[in-house]
Amino acid sequence: MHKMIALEDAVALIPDGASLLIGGFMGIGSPHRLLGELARQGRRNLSVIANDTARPGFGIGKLIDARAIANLTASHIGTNPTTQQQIIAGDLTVELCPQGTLAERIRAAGSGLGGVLTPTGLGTTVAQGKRTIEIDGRTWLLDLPIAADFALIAAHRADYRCNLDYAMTARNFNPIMAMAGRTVIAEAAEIVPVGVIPPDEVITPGTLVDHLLRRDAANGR
Amino acid sequence: MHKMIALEDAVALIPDGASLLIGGFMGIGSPHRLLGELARQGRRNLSVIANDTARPGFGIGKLIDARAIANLTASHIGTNPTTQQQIIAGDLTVELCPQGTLAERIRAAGSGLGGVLTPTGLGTTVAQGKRTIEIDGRTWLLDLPIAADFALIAAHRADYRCNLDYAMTARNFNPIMAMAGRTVIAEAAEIVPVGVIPPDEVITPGTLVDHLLRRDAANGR
Amino acid sequence: MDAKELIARRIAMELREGSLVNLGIGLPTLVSHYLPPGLDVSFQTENGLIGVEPLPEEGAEDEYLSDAGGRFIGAVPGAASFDSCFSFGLIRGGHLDVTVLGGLQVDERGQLANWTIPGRMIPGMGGAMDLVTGARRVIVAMTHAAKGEPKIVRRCSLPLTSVRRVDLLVTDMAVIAPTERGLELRERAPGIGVEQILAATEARLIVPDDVAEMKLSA
Amino acid sequence: MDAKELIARRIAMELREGSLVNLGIGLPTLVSHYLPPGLDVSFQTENGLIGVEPLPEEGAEDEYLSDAGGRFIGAVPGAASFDSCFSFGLIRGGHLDVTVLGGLQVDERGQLANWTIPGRMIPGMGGAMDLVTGARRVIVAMTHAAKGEPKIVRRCSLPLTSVRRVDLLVTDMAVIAPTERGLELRERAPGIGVEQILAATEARLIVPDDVAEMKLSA
Repeated sequence: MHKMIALEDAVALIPDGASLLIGGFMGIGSPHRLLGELARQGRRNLSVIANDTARPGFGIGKLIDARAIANLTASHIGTNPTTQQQIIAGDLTVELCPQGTLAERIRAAGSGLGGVLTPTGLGTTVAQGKRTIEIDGRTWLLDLPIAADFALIAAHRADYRCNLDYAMTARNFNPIMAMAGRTVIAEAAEIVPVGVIPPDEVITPGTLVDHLLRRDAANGR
Repeated sequence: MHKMIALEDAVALIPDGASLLIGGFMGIGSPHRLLGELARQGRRNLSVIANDTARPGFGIGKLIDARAIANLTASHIGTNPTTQQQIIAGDLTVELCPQGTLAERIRAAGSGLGGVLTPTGLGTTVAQGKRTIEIDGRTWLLDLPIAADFALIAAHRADYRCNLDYAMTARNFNPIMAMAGRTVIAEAAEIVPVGVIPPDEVITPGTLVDHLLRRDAANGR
Repeated sequence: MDAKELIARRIAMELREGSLVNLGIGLPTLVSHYLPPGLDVSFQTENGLIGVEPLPEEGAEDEYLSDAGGRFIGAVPGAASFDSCFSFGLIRGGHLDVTVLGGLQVDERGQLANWTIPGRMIPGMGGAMDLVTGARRVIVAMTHAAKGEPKIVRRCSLPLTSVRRVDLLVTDMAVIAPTERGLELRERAPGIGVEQILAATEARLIVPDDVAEMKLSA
Repeated sequence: MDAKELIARRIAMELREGSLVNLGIGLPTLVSHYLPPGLDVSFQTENGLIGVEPLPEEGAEDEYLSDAGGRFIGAVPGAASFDSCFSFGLIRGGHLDVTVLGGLQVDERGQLANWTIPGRMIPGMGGAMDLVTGARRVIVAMTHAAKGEPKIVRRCSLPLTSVRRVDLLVTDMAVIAPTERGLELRERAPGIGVEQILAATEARLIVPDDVAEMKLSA
């Protein structure tokens, strides 16, 4: 299986209007090369599911700057004033979702589960329009799975078989999203021979990864 | 925090009639020292949740041999004829649960979720007496969380702060159960200084572990 | 070639480059012996590993590494281990390309019974229900009949493993594809005629004009 | 001592040996500076780490290690990192002993609003709703009033973070415990009288005969 792909070609796979799960938390652990190239190629009308939009000029903030996103599902947008401006201007619609619920919804999609039964958000504005399920006298909010056309993820290391690991808090949503994208495109800070990442330290098995970005001359993040 | 405990004292914490989540798969990754001592101390009437009962004389099979278990929730008991005999004799009741559903039910309990919405078992005998939930025209089986008084888990290494890792397929149910026992008792093949297990390789953070078995002269498994 | 080898060789032909495959205990495990040369396939064991290989030699057993039957196995370079939730997330979430399982009965709806014979055998379903429900492709490997009793029946009398229609059924006599229209006879084993297959089958089979002989892996 | 330090020192007294604690961004983060000597407490950041410590010195930033505000942090020996599902499993599953968060309003039911001011501020709830719903103990750290406007009110006018009753409210004027019976005034800040507290509070307070002065950590 040859899965290595040039940055430009990887991003060319993603059409206007695609839905994207994008890893990272305030830009920590985001797929910065993919995000930069998406903006450069002028992709439009994307539906993005991510924890946040980082800040202008950084991480998913680059897609916001490029006005590439039409719909956003996130837990937090407070750190990016441009995101807020686009929402107020009506150029961007946003669904705010509690962070733990967001993570579980993505996991449910990737794991073949029908939904998430959570106490979080019950009785708040987040529960509006959602079903509740009563079980043995206790009420739970039913939140629905979130899958997407693509998952764009950032790993610390990838081996030649696309097994991935992550570093510290850069792990965050990445491994969960790697289960929930119909096509998974990964970039890694390092590419290492098979065996360098021992079996017990692999977080995302390579079979989940469809494409791994090639190293290239301008491999900056 | 001093969490080290002698084997005998750890098992003395567990009363007759307690419910126990027990890690391991066919005895691979089972807490063999705890199981041996539970049998030796003659514990009775236990409710055990585990993938299987291994085989006579091995793993959870030791509790079966000692007639310590009154109720069992498992996915598979076919490898232990003594388990089957006790069921047929009416000495042991068993709830069979698909393995993936069993894992998710334990995870739901440990993660504060209200249940599991799975397609597994729909339309089969496993679905009898269970609720189904229809979501956007598709039907899901609602399986309920499983917590227990104790989780007995086996790690590969533990550090002084009780951070745990696991080896190969000995991981199986252990880390999931470490989230779902009200009291978590762990045993480890090796106890290592803090820092030997790097943050990215810790699977069960030490804050989840209440007691860690001391090494002792007869540390056999 | 005995029946098991025939079945395993035929199923090996079904595996595609780059796929993730789970082989059940027993006959299905044999499939890995007959992979076309150079085919890159990864094998999962549901107790927590991608990258299963047979134990390379006696004495190399790792007490922490077994298959779903508790037998010691090896792991290929680039293997990955994980917990039971993750493992079944792979299975249920559509990340497992193929599962190969044994069968007790398959019926005209393409439904499989393979986990219990009430009153006689209560082993439990293990991972079978999740595998049959969740895998992208379910291939059943079984003998066509058991002691003269047909196993391919009109309607399963044994408890179902899943209501999901399986994708392919490979026996020592035939390859049969369950479809919306019913069970289609696709291939016959070397030296076996269509009449013999029909005689050994309780279910109605859809028989095309020409039933090719099984293609087998080397 | 300024208001923030006072609040942080008082909350530090609430932390117990061996507990797992999540400190919100801003004022709550200060709590870690005032731990009683020798107290063994672990700090979680919900973006994926147990074992948070402040960045030991400038220049030691790890581009892969931040707190939930995106600021670079350090990690203690024996830290553990994990993904977002696991992190919120800890929170929702009752494994987080204490969360300390800021507040916009707390009301007589003990309910907290701290994530949005409709029409003015739409930052999103981040992890706040999960933290307030799931932590074993929720401590709110906030100034007693904002520009003369009471923040401890009869009924929150701002959208709630959770319907769960918080466990303790520590302000620059008082320590208040929400209970089934209502808001109980427990302690007053040094130099602050009960009358001053009542005047700055819209909610009805249950006032015992003797209101002790705040105990503060060193």
